[in-house]
Amino acid sequence: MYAQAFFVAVFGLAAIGFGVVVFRTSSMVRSALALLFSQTAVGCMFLAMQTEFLGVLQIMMMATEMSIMAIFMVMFMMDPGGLGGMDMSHQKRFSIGAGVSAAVVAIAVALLSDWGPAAEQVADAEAQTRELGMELLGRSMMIFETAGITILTAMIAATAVAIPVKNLASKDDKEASE
Amino acid sequence: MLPLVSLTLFLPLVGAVLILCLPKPTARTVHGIAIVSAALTLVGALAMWLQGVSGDGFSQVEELEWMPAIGAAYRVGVDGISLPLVLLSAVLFLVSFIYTSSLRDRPRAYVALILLLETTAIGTFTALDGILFYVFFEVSLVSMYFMIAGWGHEDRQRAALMFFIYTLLGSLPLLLAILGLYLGSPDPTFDMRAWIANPPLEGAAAMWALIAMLITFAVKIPAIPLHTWLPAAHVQAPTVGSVILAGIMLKFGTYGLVRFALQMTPEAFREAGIVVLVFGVVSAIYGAFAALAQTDLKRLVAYTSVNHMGYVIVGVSAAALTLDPAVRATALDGAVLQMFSHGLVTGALFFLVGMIQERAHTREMGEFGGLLKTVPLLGWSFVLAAFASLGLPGLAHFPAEFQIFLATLGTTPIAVVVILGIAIIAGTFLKALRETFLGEPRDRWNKMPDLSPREILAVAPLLVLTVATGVAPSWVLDVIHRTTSALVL
Amino acid sequence: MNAVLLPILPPLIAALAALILRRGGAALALAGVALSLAGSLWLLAGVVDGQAQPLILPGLPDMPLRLVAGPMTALLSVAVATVGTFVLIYAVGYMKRESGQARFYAVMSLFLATMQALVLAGDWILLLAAWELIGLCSYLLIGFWFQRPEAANAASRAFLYTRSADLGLYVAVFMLIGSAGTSEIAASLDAGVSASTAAGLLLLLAAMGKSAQVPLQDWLMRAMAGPTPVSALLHSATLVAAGAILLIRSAPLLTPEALFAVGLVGGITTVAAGVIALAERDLKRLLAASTASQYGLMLIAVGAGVPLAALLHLLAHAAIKSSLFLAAGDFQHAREGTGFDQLKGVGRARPWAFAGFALAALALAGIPPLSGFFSKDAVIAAALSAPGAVWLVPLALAGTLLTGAYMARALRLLWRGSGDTRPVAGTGWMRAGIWGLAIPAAGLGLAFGPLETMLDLPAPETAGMGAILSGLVAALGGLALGWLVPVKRLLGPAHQWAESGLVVAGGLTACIGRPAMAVARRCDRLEDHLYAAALGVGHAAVNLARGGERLEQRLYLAVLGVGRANLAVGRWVRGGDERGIDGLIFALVAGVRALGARARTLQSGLIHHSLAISAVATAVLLAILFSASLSF
Amino acid sequence: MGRDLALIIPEIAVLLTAVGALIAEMLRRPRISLIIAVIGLVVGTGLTLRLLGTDTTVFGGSFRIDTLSIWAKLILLPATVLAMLLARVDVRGSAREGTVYSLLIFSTLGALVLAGAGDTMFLVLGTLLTGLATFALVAYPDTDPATEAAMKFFVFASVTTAIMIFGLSYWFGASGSTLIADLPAMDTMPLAVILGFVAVVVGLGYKASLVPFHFWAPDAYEGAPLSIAAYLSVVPKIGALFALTQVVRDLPPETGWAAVMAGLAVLSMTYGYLAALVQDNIVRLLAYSSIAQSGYFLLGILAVGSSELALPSIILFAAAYAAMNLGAFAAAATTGRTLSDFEGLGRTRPLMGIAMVIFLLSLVGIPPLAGFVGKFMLFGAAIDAQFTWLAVVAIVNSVLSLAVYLRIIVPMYRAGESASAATDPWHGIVVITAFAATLIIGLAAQLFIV
Amino acid sequence: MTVVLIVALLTGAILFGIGIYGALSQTNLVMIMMGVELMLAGAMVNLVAFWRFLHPEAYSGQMFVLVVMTVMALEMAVGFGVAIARFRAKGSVEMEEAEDLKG
Repeated sequence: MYAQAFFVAVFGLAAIGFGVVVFRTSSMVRSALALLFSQTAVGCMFLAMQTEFLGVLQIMMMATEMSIMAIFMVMFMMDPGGLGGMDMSHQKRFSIGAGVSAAVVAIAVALLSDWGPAAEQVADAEAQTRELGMELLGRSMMIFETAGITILTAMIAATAVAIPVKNLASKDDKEASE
Repeated sequence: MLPLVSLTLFLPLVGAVLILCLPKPTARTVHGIAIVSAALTLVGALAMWLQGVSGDGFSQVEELEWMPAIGAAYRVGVDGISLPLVLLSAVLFLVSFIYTSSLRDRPRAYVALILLLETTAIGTFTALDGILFYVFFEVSLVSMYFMIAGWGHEDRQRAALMFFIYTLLGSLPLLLAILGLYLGSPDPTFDMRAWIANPPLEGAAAMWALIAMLITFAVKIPAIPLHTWLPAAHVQAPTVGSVILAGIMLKFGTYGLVRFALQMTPEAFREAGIVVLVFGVVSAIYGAFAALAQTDLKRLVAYTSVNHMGYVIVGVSAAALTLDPAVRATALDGAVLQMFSHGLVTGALFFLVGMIQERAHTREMGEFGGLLKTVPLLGWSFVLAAFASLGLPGLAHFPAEFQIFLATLGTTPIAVVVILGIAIIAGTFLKALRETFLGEPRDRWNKMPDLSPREILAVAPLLVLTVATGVAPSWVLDVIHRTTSALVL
Repeated sequence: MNAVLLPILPPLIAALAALILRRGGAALALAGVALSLAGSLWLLAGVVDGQAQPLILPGLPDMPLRLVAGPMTALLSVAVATVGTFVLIYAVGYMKRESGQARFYAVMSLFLATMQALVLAGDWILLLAAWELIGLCSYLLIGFWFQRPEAANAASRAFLYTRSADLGLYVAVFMLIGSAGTSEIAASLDAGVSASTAAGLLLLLAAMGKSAQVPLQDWLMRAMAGPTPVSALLHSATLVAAGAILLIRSAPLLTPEALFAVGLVGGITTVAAGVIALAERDLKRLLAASTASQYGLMLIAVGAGVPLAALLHLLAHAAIKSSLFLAAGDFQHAREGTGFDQLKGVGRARPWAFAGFALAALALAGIPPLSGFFSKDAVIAAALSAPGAVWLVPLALAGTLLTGAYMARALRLLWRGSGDTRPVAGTGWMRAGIWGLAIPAAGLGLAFGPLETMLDLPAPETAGMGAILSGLVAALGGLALGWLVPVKRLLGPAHQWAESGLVVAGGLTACIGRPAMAVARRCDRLEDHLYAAALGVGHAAVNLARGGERLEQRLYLAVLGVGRANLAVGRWVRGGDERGIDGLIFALVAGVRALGARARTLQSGLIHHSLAISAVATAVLLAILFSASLSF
Repeated sequence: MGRDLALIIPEIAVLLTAVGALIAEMLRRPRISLIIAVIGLVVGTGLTLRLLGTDTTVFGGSFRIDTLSIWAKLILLPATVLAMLLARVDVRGSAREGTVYSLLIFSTLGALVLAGAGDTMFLVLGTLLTGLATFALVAYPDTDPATEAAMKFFVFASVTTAIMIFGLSYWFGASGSTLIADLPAMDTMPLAVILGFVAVVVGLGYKASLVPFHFWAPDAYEGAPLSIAAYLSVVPKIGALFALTQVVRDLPPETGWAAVMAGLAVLSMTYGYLAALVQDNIVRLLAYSSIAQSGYFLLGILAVGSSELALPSIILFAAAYAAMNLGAFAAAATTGRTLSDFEGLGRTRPLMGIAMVIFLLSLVGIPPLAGFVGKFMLFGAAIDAQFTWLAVVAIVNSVLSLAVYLRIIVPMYRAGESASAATDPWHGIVVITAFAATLIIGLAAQLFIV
Repeated sequence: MTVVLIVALLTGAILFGIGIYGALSQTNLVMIMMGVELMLAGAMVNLVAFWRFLHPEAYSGQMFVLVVMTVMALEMAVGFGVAIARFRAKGSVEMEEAEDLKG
């Protein structure tokens, strides 16, 4: 029990620390890397909370995602190396306030609510995976399928936006010139 | 059995659709169709008249399911209060079409709008369903807006907008009241008969509903101080617009006052009756004084409407205040007959003013003089209408005003000061007659033509009915009285 | 067909026929009135013994119209028809050269018909209706020559005066119907309860208007702008008589207080109008003033509680005054005017007319055995018997004296001077009319006895020699004074005032008419101000909105903005009149638009601003909900 | 399971249609893509009719087949067809024309999922599905304004969705279930419920463009092609509002959600019309007007549970709103994007003028048009739920709205030559259909009240 | 109620707060997306903790985590699509430069 608490706390601190770093470097690549570490730490938290399937999934997915992100950084930043000290933020003070209050509200709700007795034991990883599979293809089948459709849509949409459109009706040329 | 009420109600609409569907009709065809459908409507109204009313509740009721889930239906029917107004509408619209048959400026849309207006007018008077009533009540507004905006005089856009916003703003409270009545009924329904039989609201709710209705109807009537749209709208409206506006659309307000305020929230009306009465008295006297000061003939006639409608308010509130059924019947007889008479008389007056304006392109009384010599027919018609308007016996307003005053004296003696209004109105019209029609004829107007056959056809029926109503009011009053005497509040 | 309709319908039909046919008006009107006369005589014959059944016509719900022929109403009907017949005969000659004959005869016939309806009315509503309609007819007749501004004004004035006074009748009728529960006159009378003093005073007001009693006498003098037959009819048996008839018929209803008021008004009028008549410089106006004075006498009789005397005087006066007017019309045609300067000596040139005039004048003065003697005698006797005799008798005697004086003055004027004249067309018709009425004017007194028995009304108790003698002395004295003493000396310092019609404080026009117009103009200006005020409100809103905008920029500018807003409101209120057409609504729309412009500045287009606002809103939402739930 | 599948046949049909349209596009047959899309949606509508009157759930309560979701299909599928026909004019001949059609259908599918959501996950996925497709549609013209619009839209969407998901995580913690129907069980933890509820309001409120989560809407509408703006203002919005209805249905009243709805309603109506009042760009004007109209929906939503009228009024107004708003956008598409383009429209093209007037008057709520009946019922529902003051505010706002719409109507009948942008027969068809629907819904409102 | 749950919830809340800060303060589209990722990560931590310590029998909690992961990935994908389109049209994905549409 205490071991669990320890690990959760450590990984949690890591996730938070790297999360802070994301917005404190002046290089996007570093931000992406920090985000990757943060997300990995979250994955580790999952593992520490005996949710192995999700933990592994999280770590794997984030690794991929963040590498893509890093590539994009290079594409869209004038300053891929992050050498200049330019500030990429605005309304900082308000944002800090908003972030702190959001966290405070969430913490307050977490602390003030009576969550009831905690479960001592959970099923082992194998059983969990089986149960999750049952859930996936049983009650949540439609959700699962919808998620699938959403992925399909995202693919189409992403391609549709990313590839330039030619010879659109003349009307939009007018708009472009406005 | 033919569904007479519905036939009468939708005949004009059929005419309008026909006119809009015809590909490029000539002006003659358009006016022809309009006159024929209005004439058929009049036939329908007369048939309804012959069927008469039973006195107990509504007669000739026609009902069709519409939205049974919420208790709304297509329900129409008449009683002694609405039947005269239906007849009035049919007559006024027919003569309006006759009058307007010389119009060549976009006649198709114009005539279609008026036909639509006729359906909504008759619909407002015959609807027995809260929603249906509101629908007709509002649609009339739209057609009138376009009539004024499209065919009015110099400053028409502004006047039309003023009219539209004012009356729409005014009518929204009615919507709330209707909803209140609906939700207050034990078995939610929009059936106005049920609301009348068992007024659904009581206490503060009823009072709020009443206040909402009073706002709506006060704008429409119009009562002081919500009347400021009226002179502007009248001055800018085309002649037929004025005729219909004053002759029929003002009655929406007074009719609603009786049908809704009095019949559906009787207790609250009794409590607030004295306030309403004061408004009526002030309206009547203020309207009379304002009319007296006018130099523009059309504005003058418009303000006399404020006066005459003030009497109706007085009559209705007297009916609400009294506990004696006989006095109440007298008050309501007078109020309803006053609506009918005002339609005839003011319709005729607006026609005549319109004819003068068409000839002279001015409405300033000071610029005329001695017209009785130049255009005797027009002049004498105006004299007759003016005397009718100032309440001379033998003409339409007398029996109505007499009963209103009689009932008022029997209920709230002090309110009979409102009778001063008839002396002021007399002064108003005498002044107008003297400046416009009497005195030395002016050379400027020597060439002015007298009434054409078309114009005679437009005005004569109104004048004949004015005299008929004045000499033998019983042909109308019998119908009205049958309902008002059986009225239970 | 009930006989009661006989006097009414023929003139009515004649009126309609004349309007529709537009020719032969005279013949139609004569036929109508003749039939009416026959009908009324028939009625009179029918009611000598017993009460006729009322005729019930449809009217208002529960309040049918009733016509009833009783002894008094039938008698009055005969009087109206008789006067009408001879006036119309006269008019044939008088109107020979006028245009608009159809209109004239139609309205005259209508006038007679409505008057018949008035006298025969069996319920208050019909009475009121006829009462108002004769007002209309007199408007149309006085304004017959509507192109003349003075005729147009006189007609309007006559109608407005009488109509305003009619409000009294309206309210009185409402009170009577209210107290009796029915509109039937007989029922009101039978109920035995007298109407309240208020109702009585209101009736008096109505009668004062119609009978031109002080202070409402002004219109009658001006009404002379109409054709003379109209004046004759108006003054003798129709419009002016209606007032007296109303009081005579409702006399049983009046309380002592109301009766006293009636008598007092009559007394004052008879003297005042007599003085005015004495000072007049126009024959027709003199006669008009005299009419008011004579009706004052009748009111004295009513006030004294002896309506019979009033009725008798009314009948006598009807014949006398109509013949006087008809004769005056004859002179008018001869000299093209009725001013005293024009009429000098006309009597010598028109002897027939003058003879009729003189006969009637003497009758009016009260010289025995002419009719006026008897009726005036009855009035004085009534005054003597009245509770307020101290007041009424001197006034009645003064009135008699004045009557003699002004009649003598008129006679003297007509007789003295050169007799040239121009030929007059239609003299024969006119002569017939004059004499047809002068004869009854002279001899009607002989019929008073039988009439009294037929009417069965209480007669004055002390019809002794005192009344006869004092009346006779006053009449003769008056005649002598009028003939011998110039009017200026007679009236002394009051002459000028009397000549202007005894106008007090600028007259009724100044007391009521002008204030009414002032109120009307005030209302009209209020209308403008309503717009302007609305405008002010709207623009104040606009300025406030603008002020708010500045507030956001800088605080001190906002202070300035409020100041400017105030200034602007001030400017708007001042300039409101010329921009008055702009209504509340437009101004409000403008104000709301300014608010909208403020609203759009939220939409900066920068997404982080938007997100920030959304975040704040979310926080607010959370805060509200949390605090609400925690306080549970 | 078979029963469950049978009940979601319309959704499956829509999905197949989208895929079909996509396949046709791959074969470079955009016309066929359009035809498939239209036929598929019509078939989907037809299949739905069979379900009318059903009230059940499928897949363990995660998806609801009830009045709301059935009517959502009946309203949104035809609306999508109309939007698609409008879009046809905008994108004809361009590359990947068919993609637009299939994205439209996918987005609609998302709205349908939202409207039937019985599970909080569907709230997330539905928002995402509609969102993803519409980002692409907004950015489709590939111009500066279009991409700017898409970018703002995207940022707003992702942030609000994240907030919603975070809040929903607390709902799961509190109830131990992701089903909305299990929400009443957690009244022991009011704070968590409130947090989750506010998060849902943020997430769905953005989609329904309720003030103060509306900021993206005017910009996105302006930057996007007009047809897409028309689509955005109708389909995703109605989906989100229906989802909100599904959520509050099961929410314990102690959370005070009704008051929140009332507050948002006031804000949306007032702010929407105020801002619309100063717009000269017709698209932005209509955007703000649609923000205000969302506020009216809330009148019905807050009465859910306390008034019988609530559900019918929401459905009826949704149908009316879809018809009149699509009509107004279509009419604007034939005329131009600024107010001055409308000058003289009523004189030069009287029929189009009449149609536009009808749409706008219906938006105001003039009887007997569709908008009137809808608003009337909404007011009734609000009054029935003891929110009379709100009905009064709504009515005052209707007056404000009159000023907004008269700004378009008045110049239409002034003298002037209206600009006539490319008028296409498709526009005509859409306008006529919407016109007929606006009239018919007003007169045959009974059909919508179940 | 255990300490671990509280620790996890604290972590989730703080991650969410950092995410909010990032989403509000960053000028670059991609950076904003990172903020959103962090917000979602916070939600996932919450969900897993709730599942583990309160409702281990309710696998819909795990399901939800899967859904959130999908959301993260898809938003990322489409976000990059939008970013590419924006970059092509304007040459930058700075939010400050996206202010042509307003009012």
